[in-house]
Amino acid sequence: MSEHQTNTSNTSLLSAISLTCIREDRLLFDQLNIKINAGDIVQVEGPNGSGKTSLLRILAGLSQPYEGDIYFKNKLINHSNEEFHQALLYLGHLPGVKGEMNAQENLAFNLNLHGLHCDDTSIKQTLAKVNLTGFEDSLAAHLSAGQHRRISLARLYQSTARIWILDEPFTAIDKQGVYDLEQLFKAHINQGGCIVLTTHQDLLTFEPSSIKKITLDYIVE
Amino acid sequence: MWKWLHPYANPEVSYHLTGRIIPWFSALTILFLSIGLIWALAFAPADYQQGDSFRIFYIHVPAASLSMGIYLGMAIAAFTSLVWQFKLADASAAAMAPVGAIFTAIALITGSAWGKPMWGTWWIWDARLTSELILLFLYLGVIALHNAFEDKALAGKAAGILTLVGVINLPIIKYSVEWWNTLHQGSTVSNLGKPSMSVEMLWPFVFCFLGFALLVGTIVCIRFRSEILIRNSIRPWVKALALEKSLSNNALENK
Amino acid sequence: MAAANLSYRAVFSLVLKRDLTIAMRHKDDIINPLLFFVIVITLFPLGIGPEAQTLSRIAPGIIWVAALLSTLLSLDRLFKSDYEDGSLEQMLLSPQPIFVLVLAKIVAHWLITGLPLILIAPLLAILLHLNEQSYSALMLTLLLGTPVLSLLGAIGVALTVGIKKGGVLLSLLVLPLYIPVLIFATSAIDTAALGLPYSGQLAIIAALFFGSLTLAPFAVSAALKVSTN
Amino acid sequence: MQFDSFSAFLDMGGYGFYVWLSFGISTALILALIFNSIYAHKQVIKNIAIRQQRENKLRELRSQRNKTQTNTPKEVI
Repeated sequence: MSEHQTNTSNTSLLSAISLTCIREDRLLFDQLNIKINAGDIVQVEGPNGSGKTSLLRILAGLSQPYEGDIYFKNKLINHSNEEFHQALLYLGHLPGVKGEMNAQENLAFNLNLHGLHCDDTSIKQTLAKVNLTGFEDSLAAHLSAGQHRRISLARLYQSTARIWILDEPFTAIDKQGVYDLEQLFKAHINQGGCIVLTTHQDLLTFEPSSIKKITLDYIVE
Repeated sequence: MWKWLHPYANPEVSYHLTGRIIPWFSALTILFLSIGLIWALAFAPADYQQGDSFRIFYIHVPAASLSMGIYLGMAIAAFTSLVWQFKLADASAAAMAPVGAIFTAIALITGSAWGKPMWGTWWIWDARLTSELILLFLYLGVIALHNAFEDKALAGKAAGILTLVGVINLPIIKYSVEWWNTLHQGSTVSNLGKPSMSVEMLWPFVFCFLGFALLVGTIVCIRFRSEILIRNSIRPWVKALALEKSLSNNALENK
Repeated sequence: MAAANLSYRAVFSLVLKRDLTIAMRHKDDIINPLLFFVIVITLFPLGIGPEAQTLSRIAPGIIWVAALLSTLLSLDRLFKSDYEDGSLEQMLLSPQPIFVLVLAKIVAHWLITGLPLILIAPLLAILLHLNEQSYSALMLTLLLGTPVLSLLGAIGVALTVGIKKGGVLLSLLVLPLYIPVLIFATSAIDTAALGLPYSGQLAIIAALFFGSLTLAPFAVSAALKVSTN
Repeated sequence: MQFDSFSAFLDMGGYGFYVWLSFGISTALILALIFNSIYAHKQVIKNIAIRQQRENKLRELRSQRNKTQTNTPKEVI
């Protein structure tokens, strides 16, 4: 891991100090320390119910840990909220796609909300990258869950955020889609971004040694 | 500014401190309440207008003012917890809600029982009774919100926001109810209480009031300790304490 | 293409436009609370009797209580579907100030449910034989009062949005907060029926409006952060 | 003493029913609250103890299964 820490050893992009999380009276992780630098790809592992999603939500600032703090560039995330949110892209289990709007409107709204302005053609091109050509005008209510998923993933292609936190990004994506996403991930970390993700399948095109792993297995009943 | 608070902000210290306070509080409660209630029931003079029914006053008024006071206390605790992330304040707010609700219910029931001989009916839309009723709804809302969340820390935050919204609204509601009451009832029905209190009535009232206040303190302390344990159940000291206590309980049961 | 900071106004109109688009494509949400409002009001003459005098005496109360209940019924849609499909957490994670997003959503809610209510209220007032002098008071109190209902209600929904079966709880939390609006609005209408000035009551409702307009968005933001936790 | 006899005390100048009703209900409610608080406190302690015992058992089982692995995932990267 040392090769990543050459010039960013002092200010890690995202770090967590002594994180403790309790869900339904169960200790999920205890005194966890995490340091994520630019260029890192971090995979959170653990059996179902071990707290992977909880950890990602805590890192994104959505959930409060029982104890511990999250730092973005060595500043508490609550204190640099806007800057942190500029630099963050979090995709959870839920796609955040409205059934009453079509694919194009959904993507455009999500991008606009993050301050990104795209014209129609670039939105259509982005949707094409996630295999949604021809579905731009269909209401999301008529699309499948996998297609919803891909609408939300399309944001990755336009994102200017440096920190990506992705909860199971590969579900409902075919082989070619997984390959494309992994290429996108590589480009992202090469540009000085970082990725934290959970996934059930292994990242195929990455060197296993280049992936940092966090294993959660405190007590699983 | 809050440095002096620091030792008390430790849950373990507060747990043991309140544990030591409770016997003193309960002893004082028993002392004050027995003096106050016996004085109020047997020795205080009857009101020249309301006769002996006036003795309900010695419960009704302390209960009513404590019910408001507890809500205020809850709001202060909620504010401290939301602004300074002071977890113990959260626990104390959670401990206060049921106590406040019970005292509001007591104020309502005694007010109604007092109103029956005075007005000839159990319920009248008297300004004070109506505000008590609404206060009861606010308390029940806070308690229901507390129970709706699995996670007690989240429950505390949600209930805290509701308490603060409620405390801003409470004066507005009280004022509007009083205004509404004068508008619709005029002076045909006199409000409860507020006679010119003589000294013979004042002293038993002071004892009753202090007794009830101490009672509230005692019960809140007991509940506060439970809330501390719930919120810190993964701490080693809580685990050790729970194992020790349950072992001694089991030993007692086996004898 | 770089990420630019949007002005408050741009964020506000973005979210407002989105919510109105969704509502226009899902018209049930607009029509159902309105139908509920009409049906509740028609039930009263059936329950109480058709005497014009009785009805005109209680008309302000009936209209306002029905308005409270139908607002309560429509509150759920304010955050529920956004919570369930994950768009709410995306909004909270966006770099835009949450209170602006929240305010836009509340304004959209009022435009969708409060405004139609005001438009249909005169018709229902005719059914209830409301005193002729009271119509302007009815309209003015509804105009100032229904936004307060949306603003205060939003706090309740934000607190209960993560709770399964939060509907009953919502009414327990929100209805007590509606009492001052109810009291002053109905009193204004009653006073108008007597031909007396009702500007005092109206001023108090306006104060409630501005008070809740400034405070409610912050309470809602805090509550949403708790609910999405 | 305001009352001549015990029965006069009970009668409360004709208001006996209302006075004793108020005092009775208040006492009952407060006693119920006190008992509930004490009972809840004991219950909390009991639940924590039960969970603790269960966790200890699980931990024992786990450490028997693979003695090489440690329990605390202190991941520092």
